[in-house]
Amino acid sequence: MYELRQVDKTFPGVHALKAVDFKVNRGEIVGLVGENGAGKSTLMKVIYGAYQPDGGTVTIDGTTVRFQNPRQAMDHGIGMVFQEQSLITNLTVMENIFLGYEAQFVSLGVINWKAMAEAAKQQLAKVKLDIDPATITSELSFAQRQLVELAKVLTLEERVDGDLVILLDEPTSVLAKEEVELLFNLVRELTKRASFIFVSHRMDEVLELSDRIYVMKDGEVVDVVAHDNADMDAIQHKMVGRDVDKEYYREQKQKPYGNEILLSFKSVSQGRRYQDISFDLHKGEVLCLVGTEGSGREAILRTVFGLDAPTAGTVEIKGQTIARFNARTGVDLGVGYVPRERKVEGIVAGMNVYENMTLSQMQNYAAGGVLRVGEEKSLARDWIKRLAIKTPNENKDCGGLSGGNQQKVVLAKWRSGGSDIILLDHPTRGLDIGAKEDVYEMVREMCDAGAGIILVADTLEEAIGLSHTILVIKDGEFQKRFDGTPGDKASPYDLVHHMI
Amino acid sequence: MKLDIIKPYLPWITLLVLVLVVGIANPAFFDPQGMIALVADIVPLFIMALGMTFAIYIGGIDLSVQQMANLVTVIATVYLAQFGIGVAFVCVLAGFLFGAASGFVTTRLYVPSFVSTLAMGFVALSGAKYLSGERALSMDATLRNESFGWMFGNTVGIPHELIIAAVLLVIAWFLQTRTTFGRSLKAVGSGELAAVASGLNVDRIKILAFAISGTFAAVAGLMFSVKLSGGDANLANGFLLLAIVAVLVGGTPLTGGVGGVINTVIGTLIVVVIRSAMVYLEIDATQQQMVFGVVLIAAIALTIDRSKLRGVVK
Amino acid sequence: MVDTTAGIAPRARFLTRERIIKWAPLLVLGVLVLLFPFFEWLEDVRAGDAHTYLLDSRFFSIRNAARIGISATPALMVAIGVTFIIIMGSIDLSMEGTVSVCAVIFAFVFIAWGGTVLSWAWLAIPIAMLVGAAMGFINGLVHVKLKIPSFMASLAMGFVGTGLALLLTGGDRVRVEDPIFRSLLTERWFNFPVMVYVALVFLLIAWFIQSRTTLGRNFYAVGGGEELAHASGLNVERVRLMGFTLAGVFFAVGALLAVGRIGIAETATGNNFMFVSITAVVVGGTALWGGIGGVWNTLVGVLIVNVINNGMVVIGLPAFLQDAVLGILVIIAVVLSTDRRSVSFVK
Amino acid sequence: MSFIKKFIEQETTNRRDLLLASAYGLGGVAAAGLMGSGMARAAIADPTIAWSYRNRTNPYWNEIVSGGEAFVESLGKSKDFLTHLINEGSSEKSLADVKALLSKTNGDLALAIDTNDAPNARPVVEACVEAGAYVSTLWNKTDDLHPWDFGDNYVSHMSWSDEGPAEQTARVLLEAMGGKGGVVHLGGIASNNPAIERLNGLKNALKDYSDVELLDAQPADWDTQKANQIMSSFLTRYGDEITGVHCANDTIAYGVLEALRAEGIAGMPVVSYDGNPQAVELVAKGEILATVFTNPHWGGGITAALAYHAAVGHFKPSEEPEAHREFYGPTIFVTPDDALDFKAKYLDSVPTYDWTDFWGPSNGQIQYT
Repeated sequence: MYELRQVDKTFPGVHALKAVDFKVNRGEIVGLVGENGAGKSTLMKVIYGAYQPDGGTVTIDGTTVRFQNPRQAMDHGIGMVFQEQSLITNLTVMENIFLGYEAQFVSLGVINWKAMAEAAKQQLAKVKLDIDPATITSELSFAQRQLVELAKVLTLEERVDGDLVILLDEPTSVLAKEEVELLFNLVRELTKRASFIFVSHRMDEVLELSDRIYVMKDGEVVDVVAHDNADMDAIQHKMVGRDVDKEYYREQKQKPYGNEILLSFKSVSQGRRYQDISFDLHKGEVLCLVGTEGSGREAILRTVFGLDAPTAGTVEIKGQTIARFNARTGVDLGVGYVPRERKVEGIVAGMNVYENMTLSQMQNYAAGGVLRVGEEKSLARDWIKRLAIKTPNENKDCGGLSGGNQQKVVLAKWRSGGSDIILLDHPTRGLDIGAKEDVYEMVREMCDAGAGIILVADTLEEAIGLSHTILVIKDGEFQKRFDGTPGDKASPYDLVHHMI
Repeated sequence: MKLDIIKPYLPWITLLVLVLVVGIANPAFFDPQGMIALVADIVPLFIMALGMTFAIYIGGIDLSVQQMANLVTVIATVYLAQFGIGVAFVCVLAGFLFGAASGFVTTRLYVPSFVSTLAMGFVALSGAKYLSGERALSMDATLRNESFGWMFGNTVGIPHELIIAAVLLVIAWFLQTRTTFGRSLKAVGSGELAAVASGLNVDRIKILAFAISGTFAAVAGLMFSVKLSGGDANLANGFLLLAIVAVLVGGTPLTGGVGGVINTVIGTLIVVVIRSAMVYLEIDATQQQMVFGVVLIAAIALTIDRSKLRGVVK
Repeated sequence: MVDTTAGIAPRARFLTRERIIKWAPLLVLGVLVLLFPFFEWLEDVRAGDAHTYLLDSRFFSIRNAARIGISATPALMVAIGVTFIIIMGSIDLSMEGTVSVCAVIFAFVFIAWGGTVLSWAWLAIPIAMLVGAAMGFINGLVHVKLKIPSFMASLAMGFVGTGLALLLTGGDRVRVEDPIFRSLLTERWFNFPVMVYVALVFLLIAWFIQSRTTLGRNFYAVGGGEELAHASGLNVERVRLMGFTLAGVFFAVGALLAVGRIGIAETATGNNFMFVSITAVVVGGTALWGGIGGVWNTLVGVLIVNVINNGMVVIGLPAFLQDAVLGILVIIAVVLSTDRRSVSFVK
Repeated sequence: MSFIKKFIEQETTNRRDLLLASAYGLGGVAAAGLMGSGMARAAIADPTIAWSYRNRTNPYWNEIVSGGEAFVESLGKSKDFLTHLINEGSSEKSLADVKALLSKTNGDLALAIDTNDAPNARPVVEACVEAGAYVSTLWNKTDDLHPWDFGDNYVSHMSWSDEGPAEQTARVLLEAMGGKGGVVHLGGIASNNPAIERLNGLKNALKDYSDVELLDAQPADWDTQKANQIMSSFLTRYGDEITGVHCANDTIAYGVLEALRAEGIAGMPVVSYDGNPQAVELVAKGEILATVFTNPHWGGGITAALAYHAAVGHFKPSEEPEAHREFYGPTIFVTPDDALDFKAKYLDSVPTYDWTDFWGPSNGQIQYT
């Protein structure tokens, strides 16, 4: 029904899509996987009309089409459900749903809000979401927003006569497990009306949902696997070009941690975000905070880094009680923060590699405020080598690096500055398998070097695999502590039980 | 690809083209003495633009510079007799403190710099009016020459104004490119959140950027006051928009993190060339402002590097 | 301030933090309106005169309200125009030029075609609005098509506008004496001159555009997330162009009222509108980064600025202090109406 | 003595010597040696004639310009021959434009200028003297700056003593008020000299009218719209106490009249200054009781004429008495009685002036207090 033949797309310096053949049948759910930079997002943009291909043809039911912009694609029944935060938060839910298509509710230039609310209710019913369509979007939870996003795309049902193709780009990244199930059930139901293209880094979900899976690597489709023949290892092998071994989380490298306490939380509370949290972080320990979104895990990280002062309790870093909470104090005491929003908080796009690496420790490379750029550069060259950062040189703009390499720059920033309390907030989010492995490797190395790590992991498996200690937090309150040694660790089931 | 190579030089090319156009139309423009004099005259404006660059470089703007300069012309004139050359210190300190206050209002009270600096400018204006008794004041010629006569001499044909400008430029350039402070400014301008997450004291950096802007505005006001040998609450009027234009035409966009003081040099030169072109090309008096606007649009269209504006053009 | 979503039932809790911040500009206005009479009271009591607070206030009177209304209306129109632009997250600094051009062309056409509203000269009014629209459209084209940030594009277009007005008049002023046109100022209904009602009508039109038309809502969409709006199939360039055009029309209305107020059209008609209107918009609680606020905010903002200006003279504040007091009050008003929790940083 | 101080002193002396040298016409040699271009000379064959003024949005400056153009035409040239420099209220631009023009013309320049702000006069004059051009100034200069200190090149300065005429209009106003009640004054930009003098004029007149109170005086910055707003605020503050309005110029008066009209107040005595055509019409109608005509057309023409004739060597300024170097311009008092006559004589058909009668209509040497 929807087909791409020999589609090519080139950007200055990059051949992003190389003669890609891609096909979606009626009512089918097609998975699309590949490492970062494999060409998935370019392919998606071609499909929903944001990019125009340089070569090849796009056909719908045998007719050749060419979209100049997303709107033309929508008119042909192709819609896109974006990753989180792609709704406009200052608009109401119904305005978001019908953005760009308000005309149907307009008579004599006037918008009929009642009619729009009515229609929006119907759309929300499709995704089983019972909220007031006049709610301002910023008041919704992430999961609700994801559903609104889907409801918005489903307006194509009414608008377009023919078949629908709906792209789902990482739709589960912000969802809790049960929300994911809900979404999947919905998608399966909707295949009566639409075909789906499902893009995700979570291989298990792709395997679970998809009828067929396209595997991309280096701008090419390297394999198409049917659901029944799908095998995770085989697909990952195709994607990465090698096996992902059983030592994924480097458990064999996990060593017992020492006795020396780096950080100590004593009955710390911070407003309504979390209450009465106590723990010790030792040298060489990986301590993982587990909980749902908004359970307070990130807030604890922010307190450790000094961004938010606690309202009660004491925080000690290396035996020193913290009186003044600001990022500078934290950094000076050896705390390093690897934020989740890598592109916004992790690196400074527009600054080059060495400038980013020394950003937190410029005083070490300056005399009287004057920078010693030569030393900075040699430091950067050293760490580029140590972490195998893929960049032509240390003068390259960090914004132009791939996600994995950006993450390495962030880690190098803290490690090279001698930070030994490293806060990792979703350090592997959005990274491909190869880059994830590199991060895991670094976690182990840092532990060996005597650093302590507080981790908020992307998945439960990751949390379990990496950590010595797991603290489960729910609604800002401590629930349960798990200690694990390699071979004897908690199961995801154990954790979920306490999380929800 | 080829365009990418010349992109960084577009402001220079624009300047060159403008100079050639004016010069070919009227070769008298190429007289080196005339050119030096032309450039020397714009020095106070340049210094103000230089300071403004810091505010724009972090993604803000400083609309108080003109009133700051007004205030300083009054301070310099009123206190010259009392402090002699020491009045320079008073002026610079006033500029620094006022700028810091603008920065404080912006960062700590969350008032956008467009409004906070405008409002602080009004405060400075009131100060100037109060201090001057709403009169135009003039400096005692002898005192002026004793304390500040050196500002406007000549050494081997080079006006001292240019030397002062060059020194300040080198200082600003050094601050921007070679110091931890300059690096911090760049980080704040390009990615404020990342700067916070790297443990930088972003508020202090921003306050300092506005303080520098105020300081340079004060220096500009002082020079202008000495040049005109007097001061009043309106003396520096007309500086503000030109200073903004100079910074932006040079290729430092309002989004921050891109460009810098060297761009401001080019921008100021572009402005001075366009302006003197009115005289050299004998543009009719009633058409001058319109021509200025149109040429400005063309110059900006040429000089801004859109790939560095990151994201949408607002 | 304004119910941007039109027709939605208020939520259960009344005094939420957000709500207080939302209404802060009105609160500031209220405080100012009560503050200036206090100074009058103080002055009289000190002089030993009898003075009942508010009742004996000259500031707090219908006649003064009409005066504030007269001084506020042209600025209100200009500020409403720029409000749309600021909601989109852009800025428009071309108003001084556009106002001058519209005023001058209006006066020329008006006088050439009869000089009274009762002749074909009335066509000068729609023509002036068309000129405003055209100026705004060109401004938008320069911004959108040449991809020049609106700050720069509109600043330069402002120079062009003022220059054009100068070219047209050669520096002369044109008097518009028609008593019917001037009845904007001279005719009063319920104590207020007609121009105040005209402004009110345009305010309602602006509110209608903002809350009931696709274009108005699209301004909020662009301001809330331009890239997302584009990906949703919105023609963002078109919305921007329309926005600048619409702003131009409101600048033209401002120009007409400014001419109606003093009966003179000249290059200087547009002077001082830039900083006053943008300050008013921000003081009213519309955020410079876009997406928040609206025309009612702007009404309150314009009133705040005009009340301050009027009040300072009425209580006899020394002239040299007036600028500083205005500046400080503006800062206070903006501080009060900013939700510090919702903004991570401000530049 | 420190090195720096010595250096500074040397430089200042050099600079003074240079100025002095060129001022006495000797500088040509010295300056040529230093600057590499031919400077001050006894006469310039065909100088560029330029007028530098604030803006074209004010009728006053348009009148000035028309005078300048009339003078140029009297030389048998097209009026386009006059070069215009507009400073837009910026002293910085004023000075920069003059220097650009000096450089362009290589000093072959006869410049008439209002320097926008008094302090700006000195650098402008110094630049002209240095380049050998001839300059005549109007209105703004500081009291310590005198043409005779610069030899021939600083030809003349013309100004108006506004205190007397302003006092005269004030007396008309106070009489119309019946010698009692309250008066408000709306002034120009506070630091401008004319603004100060015109307010002083009012204050002088008030000394003889003890029953009249000066209720308030606020600067309206020569701006119609600002005057309009201030006047309506005055009406709120003082209400019926205001029985007369003294305006610093005509543009302010327009704003005041409209503010009064908005309130339906008719017959309030108002006086103004400058004698613009529109104001004169209002005087004829009795809406303004008096204004003072400073004949900007003549002022604009004669200032350019002085600079030009000195430049071409028709007269040698340094041989003229001081009263011919610094003098007051003419003032003509306009009241409703003579407004129509005045209008016919000066405005409806602009008189043809003899542009070589430099000092005929002038009003005596400028006095400093």
